[in-house]
Formats: sequence, C-alpha cells, structure tokens
Amino acid sequence: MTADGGPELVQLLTPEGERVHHPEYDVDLTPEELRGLYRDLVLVRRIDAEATALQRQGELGLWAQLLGQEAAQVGSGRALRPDDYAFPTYREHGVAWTRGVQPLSLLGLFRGVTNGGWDPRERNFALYTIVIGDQCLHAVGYAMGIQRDGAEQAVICYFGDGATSQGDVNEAFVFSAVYNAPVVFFCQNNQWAISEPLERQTRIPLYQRAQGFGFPGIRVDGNDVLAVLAVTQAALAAAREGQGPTLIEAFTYRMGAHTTSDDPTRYRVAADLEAWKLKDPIERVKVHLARTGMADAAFFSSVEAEAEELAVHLRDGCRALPEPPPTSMFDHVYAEPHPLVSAERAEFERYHAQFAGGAS
Amino acid sequence: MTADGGPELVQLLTPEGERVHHPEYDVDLTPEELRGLYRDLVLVRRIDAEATALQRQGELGLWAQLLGQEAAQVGSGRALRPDDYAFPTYREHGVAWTRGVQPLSLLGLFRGVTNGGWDPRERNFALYTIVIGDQCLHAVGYAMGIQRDGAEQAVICYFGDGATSQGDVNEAFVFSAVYNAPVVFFCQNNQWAISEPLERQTRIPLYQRAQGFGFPGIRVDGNDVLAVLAVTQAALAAAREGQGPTLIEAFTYRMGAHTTSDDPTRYRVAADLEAWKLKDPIERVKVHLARTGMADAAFFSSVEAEAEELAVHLRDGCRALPEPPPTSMFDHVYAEPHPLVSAERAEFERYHAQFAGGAS
Amino acid sequence: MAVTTMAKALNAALRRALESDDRVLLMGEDIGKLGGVFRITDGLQKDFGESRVIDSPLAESGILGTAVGLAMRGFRPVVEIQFDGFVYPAFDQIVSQVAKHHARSSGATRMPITIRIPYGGGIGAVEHHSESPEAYFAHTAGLRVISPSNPFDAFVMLQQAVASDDPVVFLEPKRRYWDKGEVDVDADLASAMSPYRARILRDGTSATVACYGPMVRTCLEAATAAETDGVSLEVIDLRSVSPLDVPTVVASVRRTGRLVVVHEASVFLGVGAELAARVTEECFYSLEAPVLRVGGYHTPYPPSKLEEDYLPDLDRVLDAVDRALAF
Amino acid sequence: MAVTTMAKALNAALRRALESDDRVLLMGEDIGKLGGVFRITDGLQKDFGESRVIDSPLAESGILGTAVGLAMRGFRPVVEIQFDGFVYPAFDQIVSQVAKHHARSSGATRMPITIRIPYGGGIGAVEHHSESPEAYFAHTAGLRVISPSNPFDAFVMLQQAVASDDPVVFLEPKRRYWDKGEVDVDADLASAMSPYRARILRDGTSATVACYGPMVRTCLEAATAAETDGVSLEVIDLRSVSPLDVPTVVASVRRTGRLVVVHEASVFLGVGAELAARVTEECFYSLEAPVLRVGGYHTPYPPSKLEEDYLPDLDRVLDAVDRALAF
Ligand SMILES: Cc1ncc(C[n+]2csc(CCOP(=O)(O)OP(=O)(O)O)c2C)c(N)n1
Ligand SMILES: Cc1ncc(C[n+]2csc(CCOP(=O)(O)OP(=O)(O)O)c2C)c(N)n1
Ligand SMILES: [Mg+2]
Ligand SMILES: [Mg+2]
Repeated sequence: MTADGGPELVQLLTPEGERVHHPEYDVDLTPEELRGLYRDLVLVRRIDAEATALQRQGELGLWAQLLGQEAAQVGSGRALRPDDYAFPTYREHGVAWTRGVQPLSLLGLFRGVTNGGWDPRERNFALYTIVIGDQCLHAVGYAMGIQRDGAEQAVICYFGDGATSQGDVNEAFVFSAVYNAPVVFFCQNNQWAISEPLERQTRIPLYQRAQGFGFPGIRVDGNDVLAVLAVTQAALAAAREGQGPTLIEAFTYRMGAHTTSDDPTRYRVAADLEAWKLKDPIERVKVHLARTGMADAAFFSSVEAEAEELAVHLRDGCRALPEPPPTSMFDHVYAEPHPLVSAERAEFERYHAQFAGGAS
Repeated sequence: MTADGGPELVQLLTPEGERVHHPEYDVDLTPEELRGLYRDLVLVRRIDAEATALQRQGELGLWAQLLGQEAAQVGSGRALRPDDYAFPTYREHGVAWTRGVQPLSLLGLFRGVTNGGWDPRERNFALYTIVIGDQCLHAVGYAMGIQRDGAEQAVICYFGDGATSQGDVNEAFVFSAVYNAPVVFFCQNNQWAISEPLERQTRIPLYQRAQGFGFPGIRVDGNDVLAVLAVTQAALAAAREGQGPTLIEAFTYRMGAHTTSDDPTRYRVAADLEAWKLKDPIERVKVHLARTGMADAAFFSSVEAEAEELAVHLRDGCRALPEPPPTSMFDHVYAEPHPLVSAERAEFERYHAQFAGGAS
Repeated sequence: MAVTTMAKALNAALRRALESDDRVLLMGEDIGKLGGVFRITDGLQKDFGESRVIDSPLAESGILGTAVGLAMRGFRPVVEIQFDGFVYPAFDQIVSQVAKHHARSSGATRMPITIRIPYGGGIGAVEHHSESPEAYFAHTAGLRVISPSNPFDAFVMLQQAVASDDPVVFLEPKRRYWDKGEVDVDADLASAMSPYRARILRDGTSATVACYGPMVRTCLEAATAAETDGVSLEVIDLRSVSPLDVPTVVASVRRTGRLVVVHEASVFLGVGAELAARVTEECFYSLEAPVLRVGGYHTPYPPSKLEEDYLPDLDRVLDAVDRALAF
Repeated sequence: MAVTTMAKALNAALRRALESDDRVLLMGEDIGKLGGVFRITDGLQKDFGESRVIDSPLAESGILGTAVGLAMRGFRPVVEIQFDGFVYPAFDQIVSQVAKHHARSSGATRMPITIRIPYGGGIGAVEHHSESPEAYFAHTAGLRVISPSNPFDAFVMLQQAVASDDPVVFLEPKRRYWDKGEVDVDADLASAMSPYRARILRDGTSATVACYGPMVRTCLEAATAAETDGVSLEVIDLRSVSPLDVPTVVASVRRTGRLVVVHEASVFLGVGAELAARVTEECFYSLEAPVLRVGGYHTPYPPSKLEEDYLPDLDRVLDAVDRALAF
C-alpha cells in the first residue's frame, strides 16, 4: 500500500498550502468561509488538547484523541446540512463541533457521568458508539427511514480503518446498496486500529471495498479540509438525489495515542509521526490563508484567543459537570414502568436510607 | 444484472453440448474422465431425487434439493485433491458424493437421527452447516492451519448467493485476504435465497465482491461441469501455491424448491424454470458424449442402471438407519466428564425406568 | 369472536398494527411474497407495499441494526427472525444497542422494536430450528420478553408489543401456530390485560404449575390428567418472562404450597431458576416443597427423533408434581 | 513460589502453554506487539512468532469462527476478546458452533478453544468495558465457564483451560489483574485441583457466602468485617460457574443453614438464581433462610461515577447476610 495515499488521492490543498485543482472535485469558498474552516480546525484541536489535559489531571477517565484528524472531521462535518444526520464513533469530536453539539457535553461520557451526553435529535448527531461498527447499520436504517419519508436528506456514518473488518460494517454496505439508501460511509483511515496497522485489516486500499458492493468509493486526502469538504458534499448530494451510497476513505493519520490509556511507542516508530507532521491539516490552511492574504495576524491571534477561552470554558465546565444521582441508573432502562426495576430501585433506596445521609 | 450470466461467464461446454474454448481456462480430459463426470452428475441427481421422494413418503423430515446444481457441485468437488478440505452448506450432496462420503449418511440429518452424520476427518468433508455463512470462517481458520503446518493443501468453502449478505462471510473474506489463506470461496448463485431473488442481496454480480477485498473473483457457468472443474482447479492450485483466496461465483439456478417445505410457486414464475431447463447441466454432457462418440447407448444405460441400484440402496438404507438411543443426547455434549450432564442423564434414566420397558 | 389459529391471529394482529399506525414497518427474510416461512405475514406486502413490508438481505445483524436506525427516525419496526437459532448473529445489536439505547440517551431515543421469533421445538425440524433462547434475552436489562400461548393472547399481545415504546422480544411458540382458539378481532386494545401480567388458567389447590408459550397446553393437559388422580393443579400462564409477574405466582404458591416451573429451555439458568429463587424468597414459610423445575437438558437440542425425549411432556410434569407432593 | 500479579500469572500461564504444546495458538486484537490492552500477552509474539501469536483483524466473529477451523485442523486456539462487551458479535459462532460442534460430530471434532475475556467492572471504564456476561455462556450447553479470583488460580486454571478438550470461556476479573499473590510457577498441572471444583477459602458457621472472580476478595473482606460482629462466614470461591460445584456448596449450607450468593452480573437470571434453585432443592430442610442474592441491578452497567453504587461491595454483602440471619 502506498504510504502517501497514492495517485488516487483527491487533494485540493497541498501540505505546503498550495491550492491545486482536481478534475472532478472542487469547492468555491469565500475568504470568510475559509477562515471559518481554519477557526473550526483550531478550536477542535484545542478541545482535543484540553480534554487530553483534563484526562491527565484525573478529571476524565479516558479521552479518545483526534489529533491529526481535524480536517477529515471538520471538512466532512461542514459538508452536512442541518437536517442531514451523522453517526459518529467515539472520536468524532470535530464532527460534533460542526454540528453545534456543546463541546462540554462530549466530556460526560469520558468523565463517567453519563453513557450518552446529548440529545441526538437536537443536532441530528447520534450518540457516540463504542462497539466498533454497530453504528453503520443504524446509519443505513436511518437512511431507509429518510427514503420512506420521501425527504431530501442524507446520512453520514463515521468509522475507522479497523472497523472495516467487522461483519456489521459490511452488512451495512450490503443493505445500503440493495436499498440504494442515502448514506455516505466516511472511513477515517488513520492507519491504525489501536496497535494494529492497516495491513491487519486489508491488503488493498480501503476505498476500493465499495466496488465489491457496487457503489463508488473514493480516497481523499484526509488532512486536506477542502478536499474532504468537496468530496463529502458531492457524495451527500448524490445520496440526497437518490444515487445511493458512497464510501469515502479519508487518508489520514492518528498523531496521538489511540486513547489516553494507550502507549503507541510499543508498536510504532517515531519516524512515521514525523513524516505525518509535515502533512498537518491545520498548518496548510494557515499558510494558504496567510499567503493569499485572506487572513492576517490579527485574525490568527483572535482565533487563538477564542481557543484559549474555549479551553477555560471546558476546564471549568468539566469540573462542574453534575454527577448523576445514584438512582438515575434506574431511570431510563425502560420507557414504560417495569416492576423489577421499580423494586430494585426501592430496595436500593431502602438500603441506602440505613446510612447517615443516605444516597439520593 | 444479466440473466444469462453476462460476457464474463466462463464456459467450456455450451448448453447445446458444444465444446468451446476460453482464453484462460481449459481442461484436458480423457473420454473416461468425461464419462466419469457424466456418471457423477447422473448419480448425484438420482440421490437427490430419491431423497426428495423419501421425504414425500415421510421417511425424511426435510430435504434440501440440489436439482440444477449438479455441475457446480461435481465440477468443483472433482477439482479437489483428497487432502484438500471442503466446507459445505446443507445442500452439497453432490460435493459429498465426489468426496466419497456415503450417500446414506447424508440422510441422517434430514431423517432426524443425528445432527451430523459422518466423521469429517475421514473424507476431509466438514459437517453440513445450517446457520448461513458460519462455515466460511471455519474454512478460513482451517486454511490458516494449513499455512501453519506448511502443507500444500487447499480449502474450498461453499455458500449461496443469500449468504453473501452475512457479516461472517465478509469477515471470512477479510481474514483470508489479510492472511493470504489457501481457500477457495465457492458461491453457488442459484438466483434465490428461499423466496428472495438475487436483487435482495446485491446490485452487482457477486463475483465482483472479491475485488473489494483484494482477491480475484470469477464467474463461471455453474451448469457447465467442465468450466467449473477448470476454474476450480486453477483457483485451488493458486491457493496451494500461496497465492491466497479466490471467489468463484457459479452462476446456476435452483430448479427445485428451496427445501421440501418450500412452495416456490408463491414467489417465482414458471417461465424462468423453463428457460433454465434448456441449460440443464446433465443434458449438455450427454449430448457432447454422444455426439463425439465418447459414449454409446450401452454406457448411458449402464449409468441408468447404476442410478437405479443406488436409489434402491438409499431407499432400503434410509428405513434401516438406526434410531439413536434417547440417552445418546447426553453422550458428546462435552469431551470430558461433566457433572450436570451426568446427573441429568441419571435422572433421565431413573425417570424412564419407572415405565414398563423403560428407555435405554 | 371467531375461531382461528395462532398463525392467523398473529397475521391479523400485524395487519391491525400496520393499519393503525403508519410508522409501523415489517422487516425480515422472506416475509414479502412468501409471507414468511410460517406465513405469518401472508398477504401483508401485497396490501401494504414493499416499503412497509420489507424483504431484507440475509443478515440478522443487518435486520436489527437497521431497525435501530429506523427507530431513531421514528419508525416502529417489527422484525421477524426466521427461526430461534438464527437470532444469534444479531445478538450484539440486540444486547448492546436495542436494549441499551434508551438508557444511554437518558430517554431521548426510544426503541419501539418488536423482535418476533418463532421458537421452541416439537415440529420435527433440523438443528437450530427448535431452540428456546428466552433466558439470554430475559437476563438482558432493557428488553422485554413475552410469549403467548393461545390465539387470543397472540392477537392481543403482538399488538401490545408493537405499541410498546420498549423493545419487546416476542416469542412465538411455533408448534402451537396451528392450534385453534377464539379470537375477538375487534377486541379493544386499551382495555386488554397487560402483557406483563400472568394469567391463572385453571384454579387448583394441590400445587401450582407455572409455564409459558408452548408448555401451557402441555401443563393444562397435565392438570386434566392429574384431576383424575385427585390432584388439583393451579396452572399459571406467565405470558411474560421479563418482567416476571412474581406477585401472581407468589399469591398462588401461598395457597398451594408447591410450585413446579415448566419450560422447554434448558433448566440450567433457565427462567425457572429465577422464578424458583424469587418465589422461595417470598414464600419461604409457605412452601411445603422446594420449587421443582421441568425443562430441557443441558445438551444441544437433539435430533428430531429424540425431541420427544428431550421436551417436557405431560408425564414429566406430573412426575415433578408427584415429587413435589411427596416432599 | 513467587509473589506476582494476576496479570503476570496469566502471562506466565500462556507462556507455559505455548511452550508445552506447539499446537497452542494465541489470537486476538492487539495481542502482538502491544501485548494486549492489559499486557496479558506481553512478549509472547516476540518469543513465539507471528504465526503462533496472531494479531487478528478487528472482528470478533472472525476470531471465533477461524478458531473453530483451526481447532478442526488440530490446533488449540486461545483467543482474547478485548473486553466483555465486545464478545457479542461472536455470540453466534460461540453458541451455534464452538459449543455444539463436538456433539454434532458425535465426538469426532473437538473444540479445545479457550476464550479469554477480561470481565467485570470497577476500573472506571466507559460503557461496554465492565460487563459480566457469564450467565449467557453458562446457560449454553457445550461450554465450560470458569473464573479465577487470585494469581495462583489464574496461573493454574488458564493452563487447565488450554489443556481441556472442551471449549472454555475463561473470565478474567480485570479489576483484580493487579492483585498480588503467591504463584508456584513450577506447579505440576497434573496434581492440580480440578478447575470445576469450588474451594472453601474460609470456614465459618453462621452463613455461607458463595462467589467467584472479582467478588471473592470483596466477600473475604466482608467475612473479616463480619467476624468483628461475631458473625462467622464461610466463603466459597466457586471458581467455575459451568459446571457449578453444587455438592461443595450444599455440604457447606447443610452446616451453616444459610447461603448468600454474590456476583457482579445482574441478579435477574444470573448464576445466583441457578445456585439458589439447586441448593434450595437439595437443602430444603437445612435452610434456615431463603438463599439471598447480591448482584448487579437490572439496568445497563451505569456510567463509571455510579459503578460503586451498582457493584456489590462489602456492605451490601453484609446487609444480605444480616437479612439471612434475621430470617
Ligand atoms: C466490537 C469491538 N471490538 C473491540 C473494541 C475495542 N477497540 C476500541 S477502538 C479499537 C480500534 C478501532 O480502530 P479503528 O476502527 O481504526 O478506529 P480508530 O480508533 O483508529 O479511530 C478497538 C479494537 C471495540 N470497541 N469494539
Ligand atoms: C443465519 C441464518 N438465517 C436464516 C436461515 C434460514 N435460511 C435457511 S436457507 C436460507 C436461504 C439461503 O440462501 P442461499 O445462501 O442463497 O443458499 P441456497 O439455499 O439458495 O443454496 C435461509 C434464509 C439460516 N439457515 N441461517
Ligand atoms: Mg484507525
Ligand atoms: Mg441461493
């Protein structure tokens, strides 16, 4: 496999910040929109860095870092319309940001105060899914629902390179192809599934998987926010227009550890990381903005300031996240009354009432 | 999808019995070998017909007919070497025949006297697998074992068009590709999964699925025993030589019901069946043998006589199949002693001892 | 009131569900033109169209996983698993997603999914076609698990399952599909008994027999036979295995002093274990004998020629009753 | 004899298994260079090679399904499921194939597969990383299900599991991975106690407490605390949940008259239900109180800030003991 993504890689902005053209894909953004993307990238990276720090400080039990995948997430997330629907894994903090999900609400899961964290309906952004691949079928089911409602909406489904080995992901390919469902499969190939390199999951580029199911697959430079935006917009438009599914492979790199529990020095060489640093998704946009005069120093420092503010907000907010009352675990097991859960809750309350203060 | 299999279909013997050439695949058989294949086809069809009749007579609870799929099974089965290993579904009576499995032992499962019926190790022919797709992973695991033993053997795995939708089958594709395992995936596309036509499983020809996983896929005329033999021999040889997996799609047609419990008139039109009758897998071999003078009337009637004998053997043997003693259900739950099973067996015996005669 | 089979009653229930709520969808293998291998969905695709009665690809995880997405979109999917032994490929989606989505979302996302599974043995089938997987689901928080024993309950309970905002595993006793009974097809759902309540089908004084699904008829027959020996059995159709209607059983056991639980599933960690443990806890001083259990053995379901030896029958129920009475 | 952690003891056991039988293979996600997320396979790929310590694609059904094929070829696969909550995608292969192959083939095909699963809670993890799925496997005929509670048992029992000709679900109490204990790494396997026998860890007279895996330490601590109140608890480490060593528990209950069963899994249809039902049946006249159960609630495993409220702890065990004594 080509370490640089190969000739099939769609790119609109080189690592050096040069705007290039592609025969099939393009975006036409105003300077303001470009600055907006830059701002997204910086803020998303900052959320990630702050959450990582909060984990180190013991405020979070775990954090799944997105470092290096900002462009893949912001580019695809910004391609969505508000009424499109996104199904994330556990790492799509950048997509969450583009959907308008409160960054603070992303922390709850990792702090252990909730298994969810937000109402999926509010921003058409599903809850994080931890079981690898499960959400791909949910995405297809949701897309089948859109078809039945006759709506002009699309679904995007995120998953990793490792996930492509799961039966459920492949079943999602089957169902979406057979029903021609309006869904975009967005695979962030960050080259690693924890400690396993891509070669443990496939021997050909992942975007080619789609061919086997009869729908288009495309490989995009996942560190190029413009290319990702362009490619995702096109795929979503095709889905909305009834052309069915597309698989997008965003070729990128997990620059951090798998999660804060992971130690990548055990399984990968530092040189790779250095090579990928040269392809940083934010740097190239910054260079491009600066070189073309679309942004000046004042803009860059205003974004920095905003990032700083966001970090403070996260820091303070994280510590203030309310702990759920113990009895809340009984609350939503069922939507309708359930005698066993009621009895166990009562027993729980009786038991805790014995102790001074008791549990709520 | 092309109803006739399309231009990609490998064919060596036309429905009219004409021997044609293919740029890539060929077989060079002696007249005796050709007659042998004819004999296989006729006997296998007869086994199937007799078992179907036995079901109608109440001797079997069920039978999964192979009518129309004889060439796919005999051609691929005869491509195997004795030390290759085959993993069937529940319909591979023809493959079983080529492996030398006693036809009578196929009936046990359908008569309800066993959940198995033969010792898989004797003929390198696994037990029938009823859960759709499960055996594909077993086949890959077995092939991984061959690799570890440094043996020059290959595995063939049978499954249907419907099975291609199962997660497990696609995981088998992933594992075999990643490990380059010596396995041939042999998909009998008989156009139906019970009542569901191929379109419910895929929107492109099934052999193309392999492309998505990075190994070759090929579509062969499943009613052409010579083409199936040639293509399977080539794929098995490649596997043995370390070239990894191949997917063969044998394009054929289920001429009978799904099983004796099924009523295909509810979901398919008679005209299809008529069209496929013209492509009968046996007729074309007979015409070819007769036309080329490789076989005469005496040969054909000797095969008929042999088939008749086999039918009688099955009929008599089926009725004589021993019923398992009731306590046999406790016999092989575990390989090592298990107190619960022992206790239940003792209780079972105590209980039955109460009645006159008792259970064994 | 009309006399009909359980199969027809289930068909009528699905028809009513499709008619009364256009968010109800059916999905499964062969449920369209074929009407399902047991014809439970017979004619429904013809009348409600392919978009509401959906023949799915052959993939159970796919069926349940897309059902989750459809539920998130506001549909009420009713999925058919062709046979009990084929539900396991969907186990992850059922246990980790269907069962937990509602809690995970703090109530935001409901999972009104009905999982219909023809289950149990007695029809002379090959392997994987006769299993009783209810304990797996009953042990799983977030799921409800119910099973009708007769056409009337089948008709009402299936509609109740579809109308429920919780996921319901709806276990259809396939060997009772052709049993007949009276069904009031105009029955008002609102006034129907909760599907989670057990029903005393026969009053008795000597011992209580609790059962569900396919074993109900067997136990009723056992009670009739016992009567001739002067033994009066109270027969309770549990109807729901999760939740279990413990109070109804406890009240009965307080009267009779003895309990026998009967199901086809393996006794070891079967539903009977839970009922035995709970009833013993609540009736410790009224029990005159330990709760006895009659069920399948700790073996795979045997080949069909042996299923009569494997499945609890009238005699095995009476044997357990005798043992309970002898205590 | 050396003092070591359970994690290290398990590693040593795998090393011994790989050394002593070249048909033993390890397979799983991240078990190679990384040594598994808990480092249980640390260093093994380096020493035994990629062909015997196999990093698998990310697919649990694939892992178990290929293990079946490897077993048919005469290998003894030891597979690692990364966390309890990720075993469900493999459920079909485990229940329909691994568990049933031997019976289906009338003994011709053995399935000497060990399925290692770090299980249980208490480590502050996110969803799906703290579950206790043992009841699903224990209810499944054809499987054996065992769980060590200390480094020594971990060392011996894992080797016994690998050496067994039956499939063994080997549940590793992940929150006890770092507990230390004495391990005799030269211990002779042949003379070791059967893994299917329970062990009385502490004699007592007031009541019996039966537990396994992660709860053993909790129950021993409870027994120590109870002692100061003059309550003498007999603590039994069941070690195996399928088969259950009922005779050992029954003999104890005959002496103490009371039984409390403790596990992390949901009480409803948990292993405690089966033990309660069986012990009650066999000790009907010696029980002075119903068997009481302490375990998880009928809820999904809660977010980690609530896990202390969810998991049985010393106080909840003592509360149940008090209730049993008060009967
Ligand atoms: C079914 C399942 N198996 C195992 C895991 C443990 N696990 C969490 S993340 C991960 C690797 C995922 O790799 P990939 O799909 O490439 O996504 P990435 O983490 O790189 O974004 C694994 C094995 C899981 N969450 N779910
Ligand atoms: C997991 C599973 N789901 C459902 C079934 C029920 N079933 C038996 S055969 C069959 C259709 C199989 O179609 P295909 O794979 O094309 O093979 P064919 O029967 O045509 O040879 C179905 C749905 C099953 N055996 N296993
Ligand atoms: Mg990855
Ligand atoms: Mg087919």
